[in-house]
Amino acid sequence: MSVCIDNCEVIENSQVAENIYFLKTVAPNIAREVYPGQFCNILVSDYGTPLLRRPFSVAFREKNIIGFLYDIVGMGTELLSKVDVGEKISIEGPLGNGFNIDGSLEVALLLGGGIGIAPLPFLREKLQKRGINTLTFWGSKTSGKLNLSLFDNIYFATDDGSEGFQGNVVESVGNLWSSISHANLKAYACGPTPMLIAAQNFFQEKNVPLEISVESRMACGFGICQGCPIKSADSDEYKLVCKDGPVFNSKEVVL
Amino acid sequence: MSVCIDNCEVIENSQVAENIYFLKTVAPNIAREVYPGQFCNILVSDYGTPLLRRPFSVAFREKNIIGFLYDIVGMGTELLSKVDVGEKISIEGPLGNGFNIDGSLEVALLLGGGIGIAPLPFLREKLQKRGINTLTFWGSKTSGKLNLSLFDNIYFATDDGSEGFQGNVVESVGNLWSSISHANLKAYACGPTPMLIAAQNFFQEKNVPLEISVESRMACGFGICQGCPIKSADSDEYKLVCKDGPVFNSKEVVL
Amino acid sequence: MSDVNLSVKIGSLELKNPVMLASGTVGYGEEISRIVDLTQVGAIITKSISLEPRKGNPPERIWETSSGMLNAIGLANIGLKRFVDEKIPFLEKINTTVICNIAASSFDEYAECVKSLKDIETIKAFEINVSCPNVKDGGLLFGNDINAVREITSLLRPITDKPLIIKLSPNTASIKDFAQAVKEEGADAVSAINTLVGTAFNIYTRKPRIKNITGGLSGPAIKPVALAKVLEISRDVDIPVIGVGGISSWEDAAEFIIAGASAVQIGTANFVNPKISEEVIEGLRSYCTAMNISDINDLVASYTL
Amino acid sequence: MSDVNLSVKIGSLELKNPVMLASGTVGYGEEISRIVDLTQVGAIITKSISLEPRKGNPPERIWETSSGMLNAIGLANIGLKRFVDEKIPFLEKINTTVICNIAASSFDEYAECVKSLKDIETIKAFEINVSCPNVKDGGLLFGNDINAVREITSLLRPITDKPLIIKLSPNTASIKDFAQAVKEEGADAVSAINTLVGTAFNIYTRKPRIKNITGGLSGPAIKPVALAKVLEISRDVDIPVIGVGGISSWEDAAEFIIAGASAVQIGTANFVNPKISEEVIEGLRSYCTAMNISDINDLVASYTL
Ligand SMILES: Cc1cc2nc3c(=O)[nH]c(=O)nc-3n(C[C@H](O)[C@H](O)[C@H](O)COP(=O)(O)OP(=O)(O)OC[C@H]3O[C@@H](n4cnc5c(N)ncnc54)[C@H](O)[C@@H]3O)c2cc1C
Ligand SMILES: Cc1cc2nc3c(=O)[nH]c(=O)nc-3n(C[C@H](O)[C@H](O)[C@H](O)COP(=O)(O)OP(=O)(O)OC[C@H]3O[C@@H](n4cnc5c(N)ncnc54)[C@H](O)[C@@H]3O)c2cc1C
Ligand SMILES: Cc1cc2nc3c(=O)[nH]c(=O)nc-3n(C[C@H](O)[C@H](O)[C@H](O)COP(=O)(O)O)c2cc1C
Ligand SMILES: Cc1cc2nc3c(=O)[nH]c(=O)nc-3n(C[C@H](O)[C@H](O)[C@H](O)COP(=O)(O)O)c2cc1C
Ligand code: FES
Ligand code: FES
Repeated sequence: MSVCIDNCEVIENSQVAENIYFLKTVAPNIAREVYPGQFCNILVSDYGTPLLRRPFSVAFREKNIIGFLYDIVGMGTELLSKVDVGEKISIEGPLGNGFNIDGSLEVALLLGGGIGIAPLPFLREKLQKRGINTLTFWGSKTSGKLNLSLFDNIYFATDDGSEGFQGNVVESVGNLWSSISHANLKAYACGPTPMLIAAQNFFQEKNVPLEISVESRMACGFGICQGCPIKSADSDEYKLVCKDGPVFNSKEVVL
Repeated sequence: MSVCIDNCEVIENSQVAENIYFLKTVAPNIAREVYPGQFCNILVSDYGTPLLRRPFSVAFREKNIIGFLYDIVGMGTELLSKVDVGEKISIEGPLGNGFNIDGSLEVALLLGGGIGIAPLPFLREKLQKRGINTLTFWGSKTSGKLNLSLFDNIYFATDDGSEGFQGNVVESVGNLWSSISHANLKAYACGPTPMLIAAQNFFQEKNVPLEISVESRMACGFGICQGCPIKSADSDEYKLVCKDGPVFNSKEVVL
Repeated sequence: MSDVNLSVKIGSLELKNPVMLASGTVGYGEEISRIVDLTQVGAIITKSISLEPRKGNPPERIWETSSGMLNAIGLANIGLKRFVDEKIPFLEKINTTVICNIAASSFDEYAECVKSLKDIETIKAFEINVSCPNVKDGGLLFGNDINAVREITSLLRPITDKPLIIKLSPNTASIKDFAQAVKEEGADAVSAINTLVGTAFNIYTRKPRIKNITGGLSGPAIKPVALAKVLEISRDVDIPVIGVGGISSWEDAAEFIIAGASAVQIGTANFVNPKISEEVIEGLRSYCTAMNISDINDLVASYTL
Repeated sequence: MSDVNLSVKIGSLELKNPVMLASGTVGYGEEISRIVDLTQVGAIITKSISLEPRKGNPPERIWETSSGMLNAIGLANIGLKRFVDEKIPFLEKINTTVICNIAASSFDEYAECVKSLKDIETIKAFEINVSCPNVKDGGLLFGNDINAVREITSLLRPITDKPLIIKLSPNTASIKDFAQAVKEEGADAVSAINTLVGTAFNIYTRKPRIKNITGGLSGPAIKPVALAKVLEISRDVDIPVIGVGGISSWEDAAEFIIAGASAVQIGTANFVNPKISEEVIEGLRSYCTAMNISDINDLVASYTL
């Protein structure tokens, strides 16, 4: 398993929803290796500010191209949104461990909360290629359609009910639960911690295996700084989000 | 005398010679006040790196527009060159003391070395408006025509003789000396220190008054940090380049 | 929305708000008054004054570093007499609270400066610079020696009733011991921090970027260090702390106040944005309103560790 | 163009070049070896090892600041036994010079660690972390107490013939006294500097950004301070100095060497660009060639003040 650091040409960097940008870059070395749930560490400025790279899940892969979905939340993402098509940015990856697709899996539930939707399109594509049925649920505060085919066939849940189910994304799964096939089911979730906890509780009760992609502040992103600990469920130790995760079996870690 | 800090729209930022960029901005408050030889302090990044503003002489003024000529020499000027037309940048000015135009002046010699040409077009325009004859000399390493009408009617000097006089700019003045009127003459020079020293020697010998625009690293640019001292010729004290200069009578300071 | 009380007290000194302009970064107020309305700030602190004028160090005096700058101005100042004759009249006129910063190279000089200035009404408090790292005999030696700092404080305390603020050096292992010492000698407050000692070299000439060899590091780069020093004092010593070091936004100012500062000073940021103090004051006001804090004094040292 | 000699000696330790990877910023070499060719670097310095494993501090452990970062990892490490069993075999294999960094909470623990590790051939030298500011009983207390640092050195010196490098804390007024002290006790070199103590607060929760309250500041922000400490030691104490603090380019490395460092360590920059060490080595080589320096040792402390 090797990690690349490449200067990748940006071929798209546009707003696709109110708070979401889509970044597409030519990154053959990373594209060749990456699998869903892994992330890349992007240097958003060549001038030293911000100092550290920013981690983003890979949302899209097609041949030698990888794509990211991101939210503008601070200086790093603001600077990233200003990168022009044709410019090059330094991308390090693929990093971390991605989602596991068990051999027996027949139906996969994909739950995204807010920008936590990011890793799911790539995962969904992979699942579908393997012939696994996928149901994708996306929860957000309010409606704000995505101008992107990546997001076809999605069950929406909005806090204000302005689109789809009114309520959170886990509740929207619950709402459809009777119609969701129960055999060889597995759930995958990515989003803010309260959502992940809700998903943990829900699927634990239903006895459905759940994998979660968690976040943490990171310095290195590949296991050398020990900056990204998460409590292990079965011992007093810490796991590292960047190296042991960011995808964990939801029973492995304490949120 | 008041100093403004305005967010000014960039209306041009293009390369006009191999090493020279021309930046034009809408800056009504500064344009109203500024006179030749004064400078502005430009914030080249909103993200804190580089930390300090960068000083640039005003090269051009037309109604509410001011323009700058700059060289890319480091991070700050590199970032400045990346500002797109339509973006806004924070400009502080006008700062410092500009060139003095004595009432009796009839012929003015303007000498620029390298990017030291920057303040001269604005000075020349002012002189010409007052009906004063101007002769502009510009020295640079090698030829590299300026794609800018600001630079019409210039005597070129190049180190390699690839254009105009072969030699430095002061020598090129010397070369024409016999044909230059001597009555009520004054010289203005801006450029690297060795050039200014050569000019000092030359005009001192000819008994022609000389004003020079000098450079110094600056932190504040308006007299509060004391970071930009230059030795005074007539006492053991320092003058401040930003506040007492950047234009000095060449006999006032020790280069 | 009710009005937020931003006024604070440092000893007997009342300030309309906790935002001051730091010594050496506003001169004597004249130049910056053309850009910012000085009547709005809590106080301005003069460039360090010494008994005799100092012409300062030869150039280069400054060098920019990552998110910071080095300076070795060498305490260039016009000296006490010219300060009184030329600057006080202006300062009187502009109707702002003036704190006079004093730097000296001997105990006697400190005492003499305070004696000569104590009756000037315009000067509302003294800030004693024991920590300037630039001038050998007035800088590091005093500032890093707890006994010297203690002695200076005990020497100056009887001379004036005006608030006495000791500005501490960060170039020490335990700043709280210094704060404790000056508290015991009757100082009204401490300012923390002065600049960190730093340097830079030109790799082609192999000469220091600053003629004085080392300079004082200031700016956002040092903010975490300054904040830790403020917290260290605030946790252990019962004396008002004036926080200074890298403050460039109202958020930074709020951070210092939360960490224990009763007031803050803005230094290097004035160079980048001379209007910063107004923005910080307005920002603090809105923040307090949003956080339902009616008195900024309630924010001081309000951390939960 | 003749070849430039980049090899340097630190005591009896020969390094193929002066560029090392700093403790705590390369783990035990495994992860970073997937990105960079570790056989090219002068040495790698392990994460601090203690006698028993330490799980480290709870999150958050890191926070980014202007041109820097705070960390309070809490010396998380797998402990001496697992280090020997699990990491040494890998380190043996990769054919790079390994320096083992040791952190301990008592004199005895330091001694025991060195005793247990001294015969492991793969370990070519020891770097003693007396300065980590994160763990109360093993950090600040030792690092800022000159007598403790002296005692640790004199305790460890007789235990091993391998080079003993003492890593000094910058959180002190006079680092040269520490360098002098460890020199007198027979240390082969000092590393300067470890991180500066810093903190940051969330102004909405009013909690520290780092669970441990304070953390160690590293990165470009501290470069001027580190450089001044290296210069301070180099001017006054005759002991090899290994420069560390904010190095992010070959120019930075050259600056440290000119200021007196016999070798350098790269820390935080590895996080941003794990290939940085290779770039620094190549950059130093080209620089020496361009400057007509045939032996990098001629660059060490070659400043003109
Ligand atoms: C493995 C991983 C995958 C991620 N994938 C994506 C993605 O696909 N799309 C996306 O938009 N974001 C993703 N994130 C979050 C993204 O890294 C942060 O939003 C980004 O680093 C913020 O940088 P900034 O400079 O804009 O904000 P900052 O100024 O650094 O911070 C602004 C806000 O963002 C939060 N934040 C900052 N860094 C992180 C972090 N590392 N983890 C969590 N929260 C953070 C802060 O708490 C703060 O509220 C991911 C994070 C991780 C750890
Ligand atoms: C009053 C004044 C007017 C100026 N007018 C112009 C102008 O019209 N056009 C123009 O191109 N430049 C002008 N300069 C110089 C300009 O300010 C610098 O080139 C610029 O600040 C460099 O910034 P940087 O970040 O790109 O380079 P840095 O990375 O800061 O430095 C790169 C190089 O530039 C030199 N340099 C940096 N700052 C200064 C400075 N303040 N003075 C002199 N040299 C410096 C350094 O020695 C170094 O060699 C002027 C400077 C002053 C003081
Ligand atoms: C150019 C400059 C000059 C300074 N001069 C003085 C001084 O004369 N007296 C003093 O006590 N502090 C002086 N300082 C220190 C500042 O008052 C302040 O303590 C320090 O810069 C840290 O704050 P900052 O990071 O906001 O600048 C000076 C700082 C700078 C940058
Ligand atoms: C995340 C992190 C962990 C560190 N862990 C250690 C450690 O275990 N032992 C040690 O001696 N130094 C440790 N350091 C300090 C570095 O080795 C180095 O001295 C410091 O970071 C300054 O260098 P830099 O600015 O290049 O990072 C650590 C630094 C960082 C950033
Ligand atoms: S971010 Fe460095 S170990 Fe995870
Ligand atoms: S640059 Fe600050 S006084 Fe001149």
